[in-house]
Amino acid sequence: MSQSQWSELVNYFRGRSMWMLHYCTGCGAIELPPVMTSRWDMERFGIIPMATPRQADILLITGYLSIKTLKRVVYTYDQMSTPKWVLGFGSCTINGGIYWDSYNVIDRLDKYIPVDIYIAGCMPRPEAIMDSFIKLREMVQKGEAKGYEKYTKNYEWYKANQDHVFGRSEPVLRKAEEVTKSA
Amino acid sequence: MLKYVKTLNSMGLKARPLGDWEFEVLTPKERVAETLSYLKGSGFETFIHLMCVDWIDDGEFELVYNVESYGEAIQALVKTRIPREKPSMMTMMNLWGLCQVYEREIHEFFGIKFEGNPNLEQFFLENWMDLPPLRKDFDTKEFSEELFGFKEDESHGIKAPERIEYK
Amino acid sequence: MTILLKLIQGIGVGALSIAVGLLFIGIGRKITARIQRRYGPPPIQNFFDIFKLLSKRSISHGFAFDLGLIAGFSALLAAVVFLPMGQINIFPHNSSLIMIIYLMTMAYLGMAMGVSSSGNPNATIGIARALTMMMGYEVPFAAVIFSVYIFSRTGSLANIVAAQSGGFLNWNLVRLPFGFVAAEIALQGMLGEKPFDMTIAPSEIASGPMVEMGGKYLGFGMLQHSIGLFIETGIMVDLFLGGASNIWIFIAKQFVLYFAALMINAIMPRFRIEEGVSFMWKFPLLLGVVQALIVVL
Amino acid sequence: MELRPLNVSSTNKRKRYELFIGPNHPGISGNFSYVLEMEGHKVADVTPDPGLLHRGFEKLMERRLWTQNLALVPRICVPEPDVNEVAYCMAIEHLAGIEVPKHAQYIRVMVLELARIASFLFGFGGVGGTTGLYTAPNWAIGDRDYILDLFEWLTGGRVYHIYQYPGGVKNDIPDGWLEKLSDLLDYLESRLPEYDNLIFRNPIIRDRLKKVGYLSAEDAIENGITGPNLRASGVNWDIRKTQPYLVYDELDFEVPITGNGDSYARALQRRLELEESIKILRQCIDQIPDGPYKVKIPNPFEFRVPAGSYYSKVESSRGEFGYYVVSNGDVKPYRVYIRGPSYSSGLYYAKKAMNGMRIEDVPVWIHMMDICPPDFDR
Repeated sequence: MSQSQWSELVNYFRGRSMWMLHYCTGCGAIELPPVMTSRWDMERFGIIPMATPRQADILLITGYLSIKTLKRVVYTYDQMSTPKWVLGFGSCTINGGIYWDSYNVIDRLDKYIPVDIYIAGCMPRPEAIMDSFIKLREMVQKGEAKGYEKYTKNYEWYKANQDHVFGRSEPVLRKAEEVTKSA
Repeated sequence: MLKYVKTLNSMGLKARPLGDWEFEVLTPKERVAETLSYLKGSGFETFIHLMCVDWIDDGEFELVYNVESYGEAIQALVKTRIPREKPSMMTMMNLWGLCQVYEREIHEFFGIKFEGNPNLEQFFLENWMDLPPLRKDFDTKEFSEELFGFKEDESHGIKAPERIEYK
Repeated sequence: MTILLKLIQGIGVGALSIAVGLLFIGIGRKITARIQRRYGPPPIQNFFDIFKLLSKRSISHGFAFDLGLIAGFSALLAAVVFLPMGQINIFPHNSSLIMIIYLMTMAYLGMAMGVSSSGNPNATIGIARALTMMMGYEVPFAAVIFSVYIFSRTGSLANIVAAQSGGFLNWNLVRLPFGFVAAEIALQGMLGEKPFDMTIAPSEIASGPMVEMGGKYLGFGMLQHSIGLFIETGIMVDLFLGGASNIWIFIAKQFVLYFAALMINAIMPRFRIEEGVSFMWKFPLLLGVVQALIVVL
Repeated sequence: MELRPLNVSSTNKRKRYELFIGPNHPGISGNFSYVLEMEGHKVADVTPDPGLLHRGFEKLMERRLWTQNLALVPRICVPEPDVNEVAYCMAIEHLAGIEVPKHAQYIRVMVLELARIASFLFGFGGVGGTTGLYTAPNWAIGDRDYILDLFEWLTGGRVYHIYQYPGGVKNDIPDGWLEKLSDLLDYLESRLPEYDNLIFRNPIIRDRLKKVGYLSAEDAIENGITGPNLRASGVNWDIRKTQPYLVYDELDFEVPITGNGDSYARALQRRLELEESIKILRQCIDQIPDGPYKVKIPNPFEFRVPAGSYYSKVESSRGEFGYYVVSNGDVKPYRVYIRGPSYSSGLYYAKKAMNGMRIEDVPVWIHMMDICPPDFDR
């Protein structure tokens, strides 16, 4: 068996068994229980929720990410073992969605971690979620979903973006000098 | 309900009914503790919420304590105004322990210092150095654009990742 | 020459036990899904999972972590060789029940060693629970084994099977009914099915011992689980269901036992750990002791 | 940017260690975290760590028009979004002096009660999920989906409906919807005995839940616990009865009081209230009068609410959901404060309740108190 045939076989099996991380980062998580349970039943496709990042293959970013959550998400993503994939759920991960002007919600997810598939909608219907799983399976089986390689290759860029948000050492807006020290 | 309004008025506070089951009391800052302990003593045992309004044009913060009496099904809103410069207020923790969390939240979002509250650390936000966000002079849009805005040229001197083209 | 033959046979039995165990779990997932009004995964889903897990890059947590898992896995592989299953019986004169149970305990201890070196408190709690639970179900099971020993006057599984030959009425299931019930409850605990799945309670301790295991390690964990399932149901078949004349009947009988465990699994929540142990030490132990007394008197 | 170390407490160096329940943990509801300081298997100290879902709603609402905010408010509490819309609209209507037609009020009651049932069914799933009875969530969430289907027919949205409007609702009930609703209620009632057998008559669940989180009536009042949790502690308090809003005073229903104060009582309370909600919905189907479904409000871009402030509240499936709305007569609200029912239980009372609790009871307590992080994170 040649190298490419072997990797094709591996990719086939990877696509048939994708485990997602049981982590609800935002309100899109409310549509996950219907997808998991009897009406849509994603276990048909070999997708089951796993308890810890070590065991998971897919990271679902279900909706908006506050700064605090983004930090946890980055840790989580770093803890997952390759190959791993990220699904961005809903408009909030694409451009901030309805929270585009909020002071605590990031606007664009793929600035911080690589995203393999975006699902549009607020919130995406279970059908859309299932469809994205099928699409991800196709991409994995064809060997196209390579977000994790992109992350390793451009780690400095992602890290700089992450640090821009987490590692603030001075106020973002100039006016903040007026903040009373007593407060 | 009217009896409470009458008693509070006789105490020299401004009270008036707002609806079928709601009345408000306007008190000066010093008399909040007195008013609340009177209300607690007369059956208003549940603390519903504490919130703050930033009246920037008046230069004042308005604090609203909401307490409820389950026995008589009445809600009382105790309102007080404090100056916006170096705002501070005494804690009501000795009346309701629950106030600790609400005061911590208001300290975080408005910058009001509560004297006597042992824990006023950051709660909802992390590593926040700007103006307290719910103040009227904090511009959330500008903040968001500054911190999260996507600028194509912002590459930190590092080559930005190439887009993967999917067929 | 015979040693070589035995070696090949041993490898074959190990592979068979893994395959059967994985298939059982797969079918079990499908059946559970149907009880839960779902469609369920294909029965061979577990093979996909294993293949994927073994192909993943994985993170080790030190030498003890690797060693513990390998020790556990190999102890189970060693145990399965001694299990008489139908006409397949590699060591017909040496299938001591005590040895199999000893090797299975080794597997748990190996896992405990590996997992506790990962340093995650969830894993430590999980493994503490696993060992506590083991104490829970081993006591009634020991009582049952004692009565079977006295009854059959032999310690070898092959001889116990031989003593049950000659029809349904000769099975220990009929002759030792209390013991069977006690052992069946203990089996539920051994398999880690609800209500005794506190070891890996995901909503409490985030899947317990497996919390730091990813990729290949989790794959070996799953393989270990499937062999364990095969051995535990296999012992029950040999002890109470009269063994089998060939391997297919043996597997079918195993599946019947697993199916019963699944049904209980689907409609039961889990015990707290101390409730689980005290439950084990009440009814199954009582039944086991009653059975032993009946046999002795 | 550092991970918090698993630090050893200085007071008791030998025994204590830190354990995180959440944010990435199957036992927590939503994106929220309790940092537990453990002593063996027992919890010694709890630090709630909220803000993982903080979106700054109160700030965002000050930047949007009165009616634009209708799209924002349902996103505050995801499992039961309609209470937000109704409470917000009620506050506007009170300030602007808008009289809502009877027909619309009945529709609102129906939407609220359907949402309540959906939320309770979700809660049944929580009972199962935390105790390992995975059949329960599978059944309950499957049944909840039928309700979402009805919502989709009525409002166009599965989860977020954005259906209420100051002065009424956005559109009238479609033809045949009430008959379908009636069928659904029959179906749900036929399912209830199965849930009873699976969950509430299960001896293990009963034993486990009864040992967890006893809350006395005095403590509940003192700590600001509202809703079903309060009633499970034996306090007869339901806003729908005592301070009726909408048309609840025209409907005949009872408020069950279980009164034992433990987690099982809280679960059972929700189960009994579900039956009452079905009763209310049946009455609504029979009694709903004809009439307009909304009053016309002026151009939304010029819609100014007179200056003033008002606290409107709605009994949600978790407790009192309140909106304190301040207007200064502008096209945008001056300040909106949202009082979520989980605030007091999740952020303050948890510290007291979890002390000395065992690790396996922590998720049970969280789910039986029905702590929903988005409503305090806002």
